[in-house]
Amino acid sequence: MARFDQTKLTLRILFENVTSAAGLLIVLGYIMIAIIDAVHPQLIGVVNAFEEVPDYTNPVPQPPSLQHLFGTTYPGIDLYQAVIAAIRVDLWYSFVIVLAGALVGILVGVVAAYYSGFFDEILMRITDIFLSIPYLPFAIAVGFVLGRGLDELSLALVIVWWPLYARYARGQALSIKENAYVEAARASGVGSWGIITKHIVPNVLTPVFVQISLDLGTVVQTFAALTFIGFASANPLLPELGKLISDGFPYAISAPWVVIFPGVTILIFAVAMNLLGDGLRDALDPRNRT
Amino acid sequence: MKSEVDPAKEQRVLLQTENLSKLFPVKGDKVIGGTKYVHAVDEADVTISENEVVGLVGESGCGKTTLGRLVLRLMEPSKGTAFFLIPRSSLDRYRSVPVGSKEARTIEKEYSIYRFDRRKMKEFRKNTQIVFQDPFSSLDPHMTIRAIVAEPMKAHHYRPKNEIDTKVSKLLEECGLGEQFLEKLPHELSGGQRQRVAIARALAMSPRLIVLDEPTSALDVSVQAQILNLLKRFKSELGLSFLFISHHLAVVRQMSDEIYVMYAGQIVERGETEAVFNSPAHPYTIALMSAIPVPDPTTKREKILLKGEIPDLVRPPGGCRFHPRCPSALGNCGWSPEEVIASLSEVLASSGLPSVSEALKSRDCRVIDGQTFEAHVGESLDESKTESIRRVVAEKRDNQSHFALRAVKEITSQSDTTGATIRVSLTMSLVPKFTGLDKRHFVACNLFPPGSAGRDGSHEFGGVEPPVRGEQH
Amino acid sequence: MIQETEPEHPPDSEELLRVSGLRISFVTRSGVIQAIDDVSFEIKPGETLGLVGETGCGKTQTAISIMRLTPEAGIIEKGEIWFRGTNLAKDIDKEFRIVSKKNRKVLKRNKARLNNLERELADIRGNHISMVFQEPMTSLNPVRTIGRQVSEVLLTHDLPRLSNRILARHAVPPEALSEVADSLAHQRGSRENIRELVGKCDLPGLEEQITSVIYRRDISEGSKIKRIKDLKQQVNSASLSFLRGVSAQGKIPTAYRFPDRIPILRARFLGILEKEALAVSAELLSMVGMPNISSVLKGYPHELSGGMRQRVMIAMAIAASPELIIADEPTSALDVTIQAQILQLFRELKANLNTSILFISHDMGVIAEICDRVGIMYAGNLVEIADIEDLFSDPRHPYTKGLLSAIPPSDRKVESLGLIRGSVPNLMNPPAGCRFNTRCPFVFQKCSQMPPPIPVKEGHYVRCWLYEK
Amino acid sequence: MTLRVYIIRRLLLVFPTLIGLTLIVFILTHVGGYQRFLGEYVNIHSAIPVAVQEQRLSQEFHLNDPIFVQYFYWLSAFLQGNWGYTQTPIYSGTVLGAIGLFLPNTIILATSASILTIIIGIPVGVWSAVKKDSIVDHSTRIFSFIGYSMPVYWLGLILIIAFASPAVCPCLNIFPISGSVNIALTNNLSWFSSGISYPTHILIIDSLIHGRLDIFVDAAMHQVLPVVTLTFSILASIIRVMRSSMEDTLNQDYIRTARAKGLREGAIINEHARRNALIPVITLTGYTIAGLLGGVVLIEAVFNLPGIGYWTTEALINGDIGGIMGGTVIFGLAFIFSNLVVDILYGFFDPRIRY
Repeated sequence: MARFDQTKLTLRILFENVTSAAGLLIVLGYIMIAIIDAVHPQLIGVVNAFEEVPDYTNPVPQPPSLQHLFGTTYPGIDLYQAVIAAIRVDLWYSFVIVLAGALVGILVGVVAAYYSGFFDEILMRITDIFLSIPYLPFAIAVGFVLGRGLDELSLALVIVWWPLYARYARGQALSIKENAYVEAARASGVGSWGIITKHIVPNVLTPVFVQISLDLGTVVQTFAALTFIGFASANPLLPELGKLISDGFPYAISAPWVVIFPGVTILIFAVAMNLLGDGLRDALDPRNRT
Repeated sequence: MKSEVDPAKEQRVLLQTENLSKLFPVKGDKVIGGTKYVHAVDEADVTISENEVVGLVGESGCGKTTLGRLVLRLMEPSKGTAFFLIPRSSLDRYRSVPVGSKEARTIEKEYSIYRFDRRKMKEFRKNTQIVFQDPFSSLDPHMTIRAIVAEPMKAHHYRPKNEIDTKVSKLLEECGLGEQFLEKLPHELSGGQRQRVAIARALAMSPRLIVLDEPTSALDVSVQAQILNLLKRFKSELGLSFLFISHHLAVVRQMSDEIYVMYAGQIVERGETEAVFNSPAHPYTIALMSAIPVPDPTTKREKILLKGEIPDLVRPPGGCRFHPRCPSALGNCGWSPEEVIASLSEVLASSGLPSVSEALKSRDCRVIDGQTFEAHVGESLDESKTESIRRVVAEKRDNQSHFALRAVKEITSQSDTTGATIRVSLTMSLVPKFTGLDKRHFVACNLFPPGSAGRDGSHEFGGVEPPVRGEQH
Repeated sequence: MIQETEPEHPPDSEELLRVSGLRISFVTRSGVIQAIDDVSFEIKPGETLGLVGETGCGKTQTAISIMRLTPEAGIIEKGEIWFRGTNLAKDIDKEFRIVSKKNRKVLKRNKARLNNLERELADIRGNHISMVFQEPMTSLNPVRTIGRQVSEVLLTHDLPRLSNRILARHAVPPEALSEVADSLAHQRGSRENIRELVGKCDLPGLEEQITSVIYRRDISEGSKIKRIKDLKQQVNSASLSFLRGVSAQGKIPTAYRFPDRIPILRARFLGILEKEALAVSAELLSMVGMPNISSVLKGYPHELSGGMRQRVMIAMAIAASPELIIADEPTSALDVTIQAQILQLFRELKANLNTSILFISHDMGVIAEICDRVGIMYAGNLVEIADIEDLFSDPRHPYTKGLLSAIPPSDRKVESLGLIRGSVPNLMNPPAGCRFNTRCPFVFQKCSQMPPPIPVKEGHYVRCWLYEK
Repeated sequence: MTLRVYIIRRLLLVFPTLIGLTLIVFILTHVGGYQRFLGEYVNIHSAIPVAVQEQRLSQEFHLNDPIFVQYFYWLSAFLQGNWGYTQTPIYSGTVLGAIGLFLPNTIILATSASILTIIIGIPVGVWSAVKKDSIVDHSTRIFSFIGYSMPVYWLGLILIIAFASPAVCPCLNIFPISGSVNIALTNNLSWFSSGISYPTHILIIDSLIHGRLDIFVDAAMHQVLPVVTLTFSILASIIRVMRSSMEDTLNQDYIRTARAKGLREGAIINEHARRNALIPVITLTGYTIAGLLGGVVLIEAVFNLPGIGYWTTEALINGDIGGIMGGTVIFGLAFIFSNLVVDILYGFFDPRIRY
């Protein structure tokens, strides 16, 4: 029950701050859309949530109208449907990327921190190396080698992303390791595994969770950015925000909406995610909990 | 021969450390390597018997906390060992045989906590516990009080399982915390309450030895009183032994039967609490006691103010580590040539011999060995000049800031074409060994050389060696 | 201690500081903490008042509220802080009001009101009242040299003094100096006769400088004499006029504000003063017993031990020779032997500078060693205040008695320590009336009202109904 | 530890990282497998039959040796400046040659953007921390939030639309939106061909060298939008970090001490708080630089400026392994060395680091 009070307090602090509350709501909205896309897209007027429906009879982008809320983009794709459908794709991949990265990162980071010494050194050097290449070019290279589909792309992003979490988790774990309660547990005969699972990981999770929420926005951006510069050419009709923008690129000047709507969709999500992340960070910061 | 006694029956020492030492590596200031070592604990011999409270006092960084960690094997020692529940006979045997000999190793294998195998280690963990100073970092913020207290029992597969909960609430009850605390999280408790929880956790597996690492330093006076009384009660009721670590002498006096005074990683005085408090022998102990602020404005007893600060344990002072601050240091307390040069050049500067002092400061003042150094002076030094130097040394040596001069044995000088060379030789320095002042009071200080008469004059205990290794031979 | 209903008037002259009816609350997420309620006391010139109490009793908040350094969440609701005829709490609106968690706006208004006072306070802080904090480790700026941190106090508050020192050295004839030096080289004595000796050779404005050199602890006798001989300093005309201007106006003359922004010129004007400030800092550091000063001045805080940092803090506190020093647990973070050194230092300062000290501590022993009078605080109330001997010899308030009995004696072993049952009340909703009534062994129904300070002796007041006449 | 030792230690750390970087790139080049690797070198149009070529190549690159031996040879070749070949519409030839051509423009873009960021970001961050909860603060925070969340390439597009689309307003058509110079001006110039200028390859400088002010102005104009976009994309995060760290600093004990000394608010902020507040900013610069370099890729693609990023993208689209690897290596090196500089700066800023 004490724990329950804790969650309640967290939420209360979160909602005391209007912006973070708004962030939360928007993010929930996006997730909602993604789910509906997956199960019953017709509800929100999407004919096919898994593939764009081109209309080659008039491929030239049409301005927004009643029958095309966001107008159309080349080749005659209804932008509204495409964008709504794309939300599912982008959200799904971003979540997978972040969670996979975080999982690997936490595992490696915590273990390294606990059994410090040689293993730790090695890990630090490896992450150093991974972090020594800016993620975008690196992702390009890896993705290129793996192939230019979205799955390969997200795998590439995981490979690029996990060191960040490893670093972060390690830092957290090291500071937690210093706490007397870890030593007390050792003194009362709790084994290493017990200490890691019972004491370190639970205490690491919270800050990493905050980090995740702060990263999601960035990941969505990066993902879209890579598709924008020509990944995802494997499946030309897959609805994806970055790809939509790059498809619209040639028409940007004559038909601005083709780039504006997909972009705004990304922007709103990223902003909401960051607001939420900030709110969470404040809410979980012990200084604000008293 | 004790060895005939059946070890099962004969009385055992609960915990005995032998030359226990710990060095911490610190990154040197070279580009590669150059690792230096902090001499945190140096050759500590501590004896803890059943149902005894041993106090360990000293200032921060004196190594008392490290020692506390070592005896629970929360860290591995760099040297020496510690025995748990070792029979007297084996202990004496161990001391009589050379280190590393086959027999010594067999004894270590049997009783040394650092050689324990998995099973023995688990047993040891059951029998020992620790309570930390900081009541805020010593409880996992994510666990309820119930879980925290139950943790040791779970770790040791306490049977029967279903009794764990009742045991937990009983323990908390014992420590003066009611049912309503069971489901609380640590941050909802006050410092005193947290410390009570920590104690309850320590008692969970009814251990024999609890290390109390500054258990009340973070608490207010009134709360401290409550905790101390609680601990006293447990000691008498449960027959526990405590290793009570604290910088607060008054508290230690209240709690412990025997105390060890540590300075800069070494134990300088040990003995029965009352004996040590009533007649402290080591200059450091005396200073430490005089420094305690007394809550009574009427008694204005003069204090012994120590100059300087606790030395850097990366390069601890030679001889007696306390000598640079000691208000009654002797010539043989381990003054290094550098120390002597420094204060010699200073006194000479202010007493009309600046040239010599400059020469001492200058680079061509070379230390020949630990006991001699010589410097080349620009002008010639006739015997009278040398004599005057000797006079200066003689009169300044009793000024506390120039005790280093006490180490000066003789000063010679020989003139040559370019000037003269002054040569100073120092008295042989002596590492203090433990000396018995009476049956239960030992001090390691050159004021009490081994074999000297006990302070009370009675030769009966004169120079009694304490029953521990390091000081034999 | 003054009655609760205190008419607003500046205190009589022999009081340096008078705090009356102080009430401070903290607005937190979980509620309003009534940290301090109706605290009143005064400090006479040269007197050392101690405030004792356990964690959270509000002693530190009381202390820092005098300098109006109360953290943002803290609101001074009520009370006056008279320091030498000015009320440092004049911005506090008089009508009695309890802030509630709801009106967080109060915080903002609180801040705004304080800003109007900023200028006045800046002149008082560090100049007339200075402070030594508890945590020597975090209270010094890690990336500024010790020298700068000490000298900036002088450069903020004592410009004329600095320039006068230089001018005096400029004016003095060198032979006069060597004369003094020689006479000093032979005879030595107390500060007084050195003063008069210096006075005889009439060196205007140099007495203090020479004596300070004589009393340097860190340099040998020989070099002291040399230093005195070298005191003579030639200043070029440009700088001279600048210095005269500073001494006259007491601040950097507006004409020089611009040149001070140009490095080359700066060296000639403000630069001189900065150099001088460093010199004075060195003297201050030697006053507080700092070894090898010259390197310390160039060094950074992390290179010093806790004790040494605290000495630096003290040096900064006495730099502008204030009338009142507030010391907030200055020795609590230090070891016993170091604590003894610092306490000794405080005694010396008391003797030499005769400033008043407000000494906060939780350690009765420390208080007993250094204070003339002492006030006991419990849960935001000042429950008892008396002369030091008086308080220890016959404590009246049940809390004081309990507190004293709970201290483990260092001179003998006792069976069990005295106890105060229960624990400190939560100040979000403190018990009505006397806040000790939840733990007091003698509690009776009258304790549900707050007792007034009741005089039991000359200068000994207790807030407890037991002593009602 | 002295500053010198600190710096030397830091320099030593570079080598393992460099090894790692090359190792990764090597693996990437070879993971594609034998054929793919050869495909990079084989010239189908040559008279020599492919099989023969492949055989020669596999000898030249020791493709029959164990992988680590191959790495060794590859590395030595790499160090000797043999980085392989690239074939893209915008350039075909040696990778190093391409880098020599494209890097300068990128450097100009990146440096000008980062300078702008610093001179705008730090003061704004400090300001909004000092004026906490004021209008200034709120607006800065909103700005930084949006800037932080805005896809940089999309921002570029929006600017293009704003400054070129007739739909918006012709009055805004001041800044050119694409390429590095107006082709009309550079027709049949001896020192300018296919988007690349000589000798420095930096048009802004070359135009001055050849005394063509008109081209200089035009080229400068072409730089405006990309630089603005790039700046915007990293400015937000700098402001954010600066603000929060300044806020923390202002809550430190030593700031309270400074107040207690009676220092004026201005002195407290400028002399006591700012330098401390900068330290975390410096440590976080690494990520900012990463963002910057990433941004370069996208922005050059959007504004098709002949820079490394543009080239890398082209390589990606045309499946040109040499280009991608070259790009990766260059970005890696840029990142490593900028971080090196940052860390050394850090040593100067924070005296504690030297201990």
